[in-house]
Amino acid sequence: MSYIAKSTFHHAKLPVNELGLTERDYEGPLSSLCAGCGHDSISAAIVQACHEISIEPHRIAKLSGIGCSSKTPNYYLQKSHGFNSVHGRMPSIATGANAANKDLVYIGMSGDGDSASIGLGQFCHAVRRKLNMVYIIANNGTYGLTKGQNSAMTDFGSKSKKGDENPFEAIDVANLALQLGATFVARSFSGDKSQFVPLLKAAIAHRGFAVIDCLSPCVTFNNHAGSTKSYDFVRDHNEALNRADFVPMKEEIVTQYAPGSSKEVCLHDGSVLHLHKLADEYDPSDAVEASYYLQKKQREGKVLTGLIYVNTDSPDLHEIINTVDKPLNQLGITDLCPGSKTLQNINESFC
Amino acid sequence: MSYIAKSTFHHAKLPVNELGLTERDYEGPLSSLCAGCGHDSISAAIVQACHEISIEPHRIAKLSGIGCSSKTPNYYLQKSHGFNSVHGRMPSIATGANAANKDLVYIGMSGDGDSASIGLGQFCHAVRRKLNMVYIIANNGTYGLTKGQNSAMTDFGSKSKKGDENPFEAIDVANLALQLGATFVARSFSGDKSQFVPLLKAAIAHRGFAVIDCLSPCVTFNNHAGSTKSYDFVRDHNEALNRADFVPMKEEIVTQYAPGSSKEVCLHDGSVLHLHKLADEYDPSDAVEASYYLQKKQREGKVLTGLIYVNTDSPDLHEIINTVDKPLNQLGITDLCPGSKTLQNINESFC
Amino acid sequence: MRVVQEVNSNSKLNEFVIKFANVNGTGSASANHLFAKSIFRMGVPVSPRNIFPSNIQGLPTWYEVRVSEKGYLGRKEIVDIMVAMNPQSFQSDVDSVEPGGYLLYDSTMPLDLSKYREDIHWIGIPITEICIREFSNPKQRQLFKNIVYVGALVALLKMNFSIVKNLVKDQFSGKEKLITPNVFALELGYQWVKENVSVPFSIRVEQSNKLDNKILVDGNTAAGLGCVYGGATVAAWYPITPSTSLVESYDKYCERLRIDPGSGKKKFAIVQAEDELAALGMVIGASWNGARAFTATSGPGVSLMTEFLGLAYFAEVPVVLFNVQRGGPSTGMPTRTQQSDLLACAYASHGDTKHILLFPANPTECFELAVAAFDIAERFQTPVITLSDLELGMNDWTTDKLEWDDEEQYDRGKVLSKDDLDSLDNWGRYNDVDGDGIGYRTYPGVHPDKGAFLIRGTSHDAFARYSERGDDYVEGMERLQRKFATAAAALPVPVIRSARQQSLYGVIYYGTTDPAMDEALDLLAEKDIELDAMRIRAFPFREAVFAFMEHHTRVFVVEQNRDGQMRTLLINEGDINPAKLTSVCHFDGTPITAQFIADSISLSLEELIPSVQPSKSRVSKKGA
Amino acid sequence: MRVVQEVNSNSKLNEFVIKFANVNGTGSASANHLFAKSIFRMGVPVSPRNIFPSNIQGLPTWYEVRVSEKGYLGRKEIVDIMVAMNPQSFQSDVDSVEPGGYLLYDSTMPLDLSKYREDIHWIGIPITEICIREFSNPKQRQLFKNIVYVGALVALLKMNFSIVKNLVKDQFSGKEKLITPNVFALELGYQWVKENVSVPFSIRVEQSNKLDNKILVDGNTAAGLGCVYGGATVAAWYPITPSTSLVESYDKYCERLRIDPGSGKKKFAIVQAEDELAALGMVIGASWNGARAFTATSGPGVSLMTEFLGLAYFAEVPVVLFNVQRGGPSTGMPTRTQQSDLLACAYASHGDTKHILLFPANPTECFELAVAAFDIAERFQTPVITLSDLELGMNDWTTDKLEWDDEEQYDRGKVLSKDDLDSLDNWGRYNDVDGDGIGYRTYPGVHPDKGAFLIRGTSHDAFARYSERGDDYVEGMERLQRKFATAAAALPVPVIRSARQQSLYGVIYYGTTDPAMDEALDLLAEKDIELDAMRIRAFPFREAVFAFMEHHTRVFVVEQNRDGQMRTLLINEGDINPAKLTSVCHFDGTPITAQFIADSISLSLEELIPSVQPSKSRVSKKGA
Ligand SMILES: Cc1ncc(C[n+]2csc(CCOP(=O)(O)OP(=O)(O)O)c2C)c(N)n1
Ligand SMILES: Cc1ncc(C[n+]2csc(CCOP(=O)(O)OP(=O)(O)O)c2C)c(N)n1
Ligand code: SF4
Ligand code: SF4
Ligand SMILES: [Mg+2]
Ligand SMILES: [Mg+2]
Repeated sequence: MSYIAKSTFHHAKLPVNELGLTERDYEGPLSSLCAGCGHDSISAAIVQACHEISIEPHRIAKLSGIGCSSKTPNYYLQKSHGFNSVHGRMPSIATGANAANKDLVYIGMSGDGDSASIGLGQFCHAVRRKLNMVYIIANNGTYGLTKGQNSAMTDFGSKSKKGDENPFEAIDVANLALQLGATFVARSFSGDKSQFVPLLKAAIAHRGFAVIDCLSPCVTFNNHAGSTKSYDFVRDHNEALNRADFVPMKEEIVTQYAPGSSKEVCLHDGSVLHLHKLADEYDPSDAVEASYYLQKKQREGKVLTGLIYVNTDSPDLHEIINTVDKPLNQLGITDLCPGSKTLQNINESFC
Repeated sequence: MSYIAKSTFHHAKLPVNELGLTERDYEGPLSSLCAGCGHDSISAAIVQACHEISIEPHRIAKLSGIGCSSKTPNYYLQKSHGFNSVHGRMPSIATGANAANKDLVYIGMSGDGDSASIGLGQFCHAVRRKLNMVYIIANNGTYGLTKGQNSAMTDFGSKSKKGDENPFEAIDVANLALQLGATFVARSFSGDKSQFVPLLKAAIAHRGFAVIDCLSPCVTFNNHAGSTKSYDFVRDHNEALNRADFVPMKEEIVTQYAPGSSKEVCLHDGSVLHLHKLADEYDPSDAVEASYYLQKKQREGKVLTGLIYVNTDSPDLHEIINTVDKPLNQLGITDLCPGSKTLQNINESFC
Repeated sequence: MRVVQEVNSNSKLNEFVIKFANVNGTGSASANHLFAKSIFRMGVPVSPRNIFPSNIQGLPTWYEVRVSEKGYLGRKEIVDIMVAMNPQSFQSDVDSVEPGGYLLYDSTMPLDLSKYREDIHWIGIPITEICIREFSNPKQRQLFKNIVYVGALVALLKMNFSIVKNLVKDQFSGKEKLITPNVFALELGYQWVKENVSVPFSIRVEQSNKLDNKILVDGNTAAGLGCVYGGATVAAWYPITPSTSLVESYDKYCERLRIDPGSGKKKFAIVQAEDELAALGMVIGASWNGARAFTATSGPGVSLMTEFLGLAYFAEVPVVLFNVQRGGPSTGMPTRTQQSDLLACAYASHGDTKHILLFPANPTECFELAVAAFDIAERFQTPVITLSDLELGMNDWTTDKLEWDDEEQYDRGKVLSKDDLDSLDNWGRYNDVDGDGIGYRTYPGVHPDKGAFLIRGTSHDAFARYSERGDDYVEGMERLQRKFATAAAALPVPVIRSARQQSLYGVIYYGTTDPAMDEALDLLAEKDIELDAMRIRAFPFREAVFAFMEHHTRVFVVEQNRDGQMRTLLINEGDINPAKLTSVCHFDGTPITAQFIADSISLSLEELIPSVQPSKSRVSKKGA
Repeated sequence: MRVVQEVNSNSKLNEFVIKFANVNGTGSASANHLFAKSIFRMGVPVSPRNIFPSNIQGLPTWYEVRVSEKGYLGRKEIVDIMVAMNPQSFQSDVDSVEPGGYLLYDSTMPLDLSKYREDIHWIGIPITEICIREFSNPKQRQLFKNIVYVGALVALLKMNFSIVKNLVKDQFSGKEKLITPNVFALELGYQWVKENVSVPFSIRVEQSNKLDNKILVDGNTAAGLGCVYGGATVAAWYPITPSTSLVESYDKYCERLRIDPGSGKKKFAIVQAEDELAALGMVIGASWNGARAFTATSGPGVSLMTEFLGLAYFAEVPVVLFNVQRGGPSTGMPTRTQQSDLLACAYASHGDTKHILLFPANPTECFELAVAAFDIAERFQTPVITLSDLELGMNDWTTDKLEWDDEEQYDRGKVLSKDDLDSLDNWGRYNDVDGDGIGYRTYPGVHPDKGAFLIRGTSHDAFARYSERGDDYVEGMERLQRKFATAAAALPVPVIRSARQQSLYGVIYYGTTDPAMDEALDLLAEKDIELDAMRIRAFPFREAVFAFMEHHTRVFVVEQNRDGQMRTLLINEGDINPAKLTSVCHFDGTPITAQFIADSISLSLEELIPSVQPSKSRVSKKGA
């Protein structure tokens, strides 16, 4: 976080979108995340994507659970209502919200712990219900807010604070979502705006459950991989005192690479991420093939990024349960209450 | 259920196993499930399998959640301790139990609602931890005990009590378990003892998480598919009164078919199950290929049965967390308590 | 075959208890219901109770019908007539009949009556034999056994046969082909009695006129209907006995009354959640977003909802939750009744939390309080938990007709519209501008520039901004107390029944203790024990409740749990001296009886009047 | 640059409060801890408190150190010395210093002192400048700022420098290359003061000898160690502030003390569960299977555990649960302290449930009660919830050394061995053969033919068989009450501090109110208000607790929550007249202070003595 308050002054030259709004209209108050945290890049990408597609900010509802990632709705779209709920249970809040008003755009923000550990059940069931929402997992492979425990998405073999290697395999939520009927499945990297922003825009436009597993490095607690770098003063200090109370400022990690190519991204702690961007020719229309391809790449140690699967023909929850076109929260007593006459008939049926 | 009490008299001619025990030694008190319920066939198969592999009954621990299926531990292995826990949370009970004593054999019994609806999170995480247990899902595609609501494993399009078609797709727990690292994944049919019993025996022998998705027809509430039969008096009666209080006795559904072949099984309500038994040549050693094959068959409308995947090299939870060989519940105060001297040293470190 | 012994002389006209002992899954419940409803149609007050196992087929199940011209509809423990159709429970069913009572049984297989008690009347009817002779379909042979004994009872009790036959026609309308065999089966039983039973039967049902404004309905059906009338559009739930039928009722009536005629689409959304946590999460999400939403569950579900209830309390989101209580703790007795979730609901969740509770006592109140729950939840922006129980939710009650005033408008509470927001300058979601502890809400999407905020379970200031400052926190928590006090004064008033003469003694009760209490007060009055009675309908309590305790030297608190949970709420919230409040607790899973209450209170008064002593030690408890 | 104004004359020797205002994540916590521990090593009682945001980097954080030769270690709200290192909070930090107090700040950037208050001493030290000059690594430049001000304080307070330097060496032993730069940084601050500050500093720390049998440790570390000594082999948990470090402590000491030397394998299993429901499920599974198992969590976790707690109560499985409380409700104030989960824990779960609670008041008790919790849970076959809080769990306390008696044996409760079973004929799991409400358990696998049963949350008879019979149920529920009564008499006794002369007034308190209460009683005694004090350590309450209330005309119940939850438990479980019990509630998330208690009690006594009135209306509340 930076100590300098953001200027609220609208610079005349800031580009405006179709609605005449600048990016400022999509921003939020200052972030209180660590300097360089990948989650802040996600916030920025959301601001950019929403601005670019010219959606009215108040037509968006932001939802989250608990975690560093789940704090971010506070840092973007301040004209949108938001719900920072409880740990791992955002999907149910989103389901109810969406049931009440099908006309808003729902953007859920979660963490790997929030979604894949405590929230796995709710996540899977929201996917299965084909809830019309964008579900972003800000995946740093750790519990940021509680200081660095492994989550169910922490990579096998990655080192914990204590120095142990994670002996459990990571859940691949993208593949899971594919199995469970998500109709838009993508993976990206928070530092790769050129890929992430277009995916976000597509996800918002998509009707159905759109999940984006967004790799988003925790610069403070992530992985603690056996560093390839030599002496790390900070780690030594924190380890010696058995408390990680020194968190130096870090730079955001950015990367860019071409579709079809692979790229190694080195994280602050020295660990390396092998990204592989789906080629333009890749056909994301077959869920079974997509899942197969994903798993094969994973065996090679590569993390596929890009739009893995999309299906635009599938109905969403409202179509499935066949609700009226008007949002339910706009129905009044005349729509809803059958009145005294009908009640008299019902009384008859109880006689 | 039958009203005639089981004879406890050991017939001299009952075959004995290596331990000199007859099947009677593996049975339990009378079942109170509906006559013809598939779950009773599962109980019988467990009795047979445990008898045949000559395991001492008291070395087994039976665990379950809540549901008709979860009641069954009461109806087999009465010399084994059992834990009939709460709805959907048996996997965590099993994890703790196993952590405490690695030397018992843990057989978990659950339902499709218990595992795939309320219990999905716990199920997935137990799989991921490679808990050494046999996990049977008595899959009737409905909530039997609460009278016929859809579960997350109810087939798409199957009819509910009310007559609506289920608009949601079923979760395939076998495929899910594959994704999450189960090391033994099988599917079978409660009425096909010739397949199910050997699978059970193999699952018990397996070290690691062995899941068997066992199709087990609910003769009372299952599916209510648009019956191909003509007039069904019972259904008419129950529907007219809007309460299903008439449950006529039914026969257990049994089937047998050769590996590599397909078979259609007609259920009591007229719905049809398309089973396909894995051929003997099928190679269950590659998880990615297995998952791919499973999904492709599913697209064809076929339910694969047999041993879908097995991996005998993977460590189980105890190996992963590296506990001592002796079960933890057998360690005494001298093993566990570091004593006053050590405490004095520790006190020093706080000075 | 027929075995009738010496006849009991004092005839019981419209005043008796009949109990059916059956096997679960044999279709008896619908036959027994047919019997009960026929009596209702004859204008005689009736209260049927289905006592069923947590099982689908094959275990013992009972159906008790209390018939009471006087209108005493609480459970009564004696049995005047037993229809003993279940070999498994036969002996104990025989044992439970009152001396001089009647026992009907299937005499197809000969029974050696010399082995059984002689002080009751035995009526053997060859039911199986009749069915085998008359029906060929084996399922019909099985099912119509129940209808045959109903026919027999119609004859024995001299009921109006055409009323019974018409009821069959009504019930099977739409499935006409079922009518003929059912009526035929009724006739078989009826005729058999007419032809074979000549001995007089001292119990009779006669047409009456006690039910002018009454209906026969169960509490869950009425509550589900209340949700329709109350304007609920989102229902999220997870099946659990005994609450399931509440949502099923909502579903059924919505399907009938809430389909858009043009499109055929639904003006409601029902989501069967994956569990109770998710169900409540959905309700919170929907309520936050401006829909009226509810869920229904029972004890285990409430326990699972605990975390979310705290969120709704602290973030101030309306929640309507129906807890149809069953026997606890844990999975407990899933098909038995209790009032044992008061503490779990009143103080649900960690931290300092308190929730509004409503206590309906009959199906009519289930309807009314369901409607009210939405108004209350939205007005006070907080969870409202309606505590019904299995006895009320799943049994048919003779109860007042449901009423609706077409002038009624929903009270959506303090919600700001776009225009409101335009005219406001310094709106803060949790600002207590009116001093009643209630802030003004906004719905998502209401205004392009104003009124948006991030709702949260973390501590916040009056402007909904995250705050770790102690003073912001204390301000909010004290405002919540204020809001609770505001609510107390606005909740349903208690119902008072005063003694005929002034009394030092009072009795407080709630929910399904109601019918038993009416009778108990009369029983006590017969012994010249006069008590003022107050039925509580809501928590937090109104001043009237405290005044009632103030005005009596001793107050009995009658409830259906072990620990006297209402008494705990009374002393804790009202700072009442516990010495004044004597618990009368019945908690074995069966509905409380008038006799139990009357005995407990009179015993206690006998013992205590000389020296009034504190008595947390319960005056009596009960195992049936 | 140095700005020191008029010197305050009354020197404060070993008796003051110093507060550090820092930015989260800058490494200040370890530097501040170094300072506090140095004072401890000088033999002076000290109580440091870390006041941190729910955030990792960049937000304001404070560290308060109370130094008290007299041993008053509760929080005191005044600040004698402020080390103001955070520009964000600078103004309010300046404001909070006592008149005549000291303010240290970084004078690298010139500060216009004319804009600030003149009644305190300003000591500017060019900390950033020094670090930039002396270090080249930018991280070191940042981190050593903290060490520099510690060095400066050592000089100002005339502390024993070699003790501080040795402490650095101890702390970095194993990372020797860190020692030199740290000591160097200390010297930089020390020397700067020596060279630049000539004005006398009225506050001093002098070597003392008050800490003979004392250690400086936090409650979570001690509790985790208690689990090791208590023989826990299975820990299942889910991370949550402020309980995380309890399991980390268990882990750390197990890794050190519980590795099998031959194989290198572990004599313990720690499972990080997917959530708190699963964590408690694992504990239940492990306990059922004969291991000592525990979990640790905070409020939100307890709420999620509610269903499973009911199962453990009803099926009678031992559970050891540590609830390190934080500010509720909901996510609330995750990094603040409160005692507000008493009701949520005592009556957790639906149905009639009650749980045993323990209330440690210092780290030594955290250790002792952790050990005891396993014995109690196994003896009474039920959940035992230890209620600590953030103040105790995460802060270092000056506390008695931990002690262990090597003769100690674990009390595993009533468990039948194979031989026991062989000699028994009619064993029933829930048979109350001893009349104390406690049945005999068996572990799975114990015997080939006997002792097996199906444990369940459904109702059961004395032989653990499923039963829906009311009498079986009532028998079991009454036995559970009996068991609870047996437990009450066996739990840790309350700690009594009697007034110097007989008093009509009493005060009841528990947990981390302890140090503030000691001081408060002295403050009141100075005003000639004498109270008998009782610190409660367990629920259900022992007779002594009720006797204490009996013997006083008015009893204050001091606690750190809004609703007076302990008071509720006292009146409910003891049938105490609420009029007697006055709540003194502090609940803004900061630890309660002696001044607050003393003021509240004396105010209340002044008001109330003339006419003793019931007073649920709290005497005072507090927003900091
Ligand atoms: C019920 C509950 N349990 C535990 C916590 C503590 N907690 C807060 S955030 C968090 C993990 C967050 O991890 P993740 O979702 O990956 O978010 P990140 O901070 O890494 O972005 C935990 C365990 C909580 N708030 N609530
Ligand atoms: C927390 C909780 N919620 C709901 C229930 C009610 N309930 C009991 S069994 C069951 C569903 C069982 O379905 P399944 O697991 O498929 O078992 P089956 O009866 O079909 O074998 C439900 C919802 C419960 N016991 N506990
Ligand atoms: S701890 Fe990690 S995830 Fe949290 S704000 Fe800091 S860098 Fe981001
Ligand atoms: S209801 Fe269905 S699942 Fe349950 S016992 Fe009957 S047949 Fe089996
Ligand atoms: Mg994370
Ligand atoms: Mg099922």
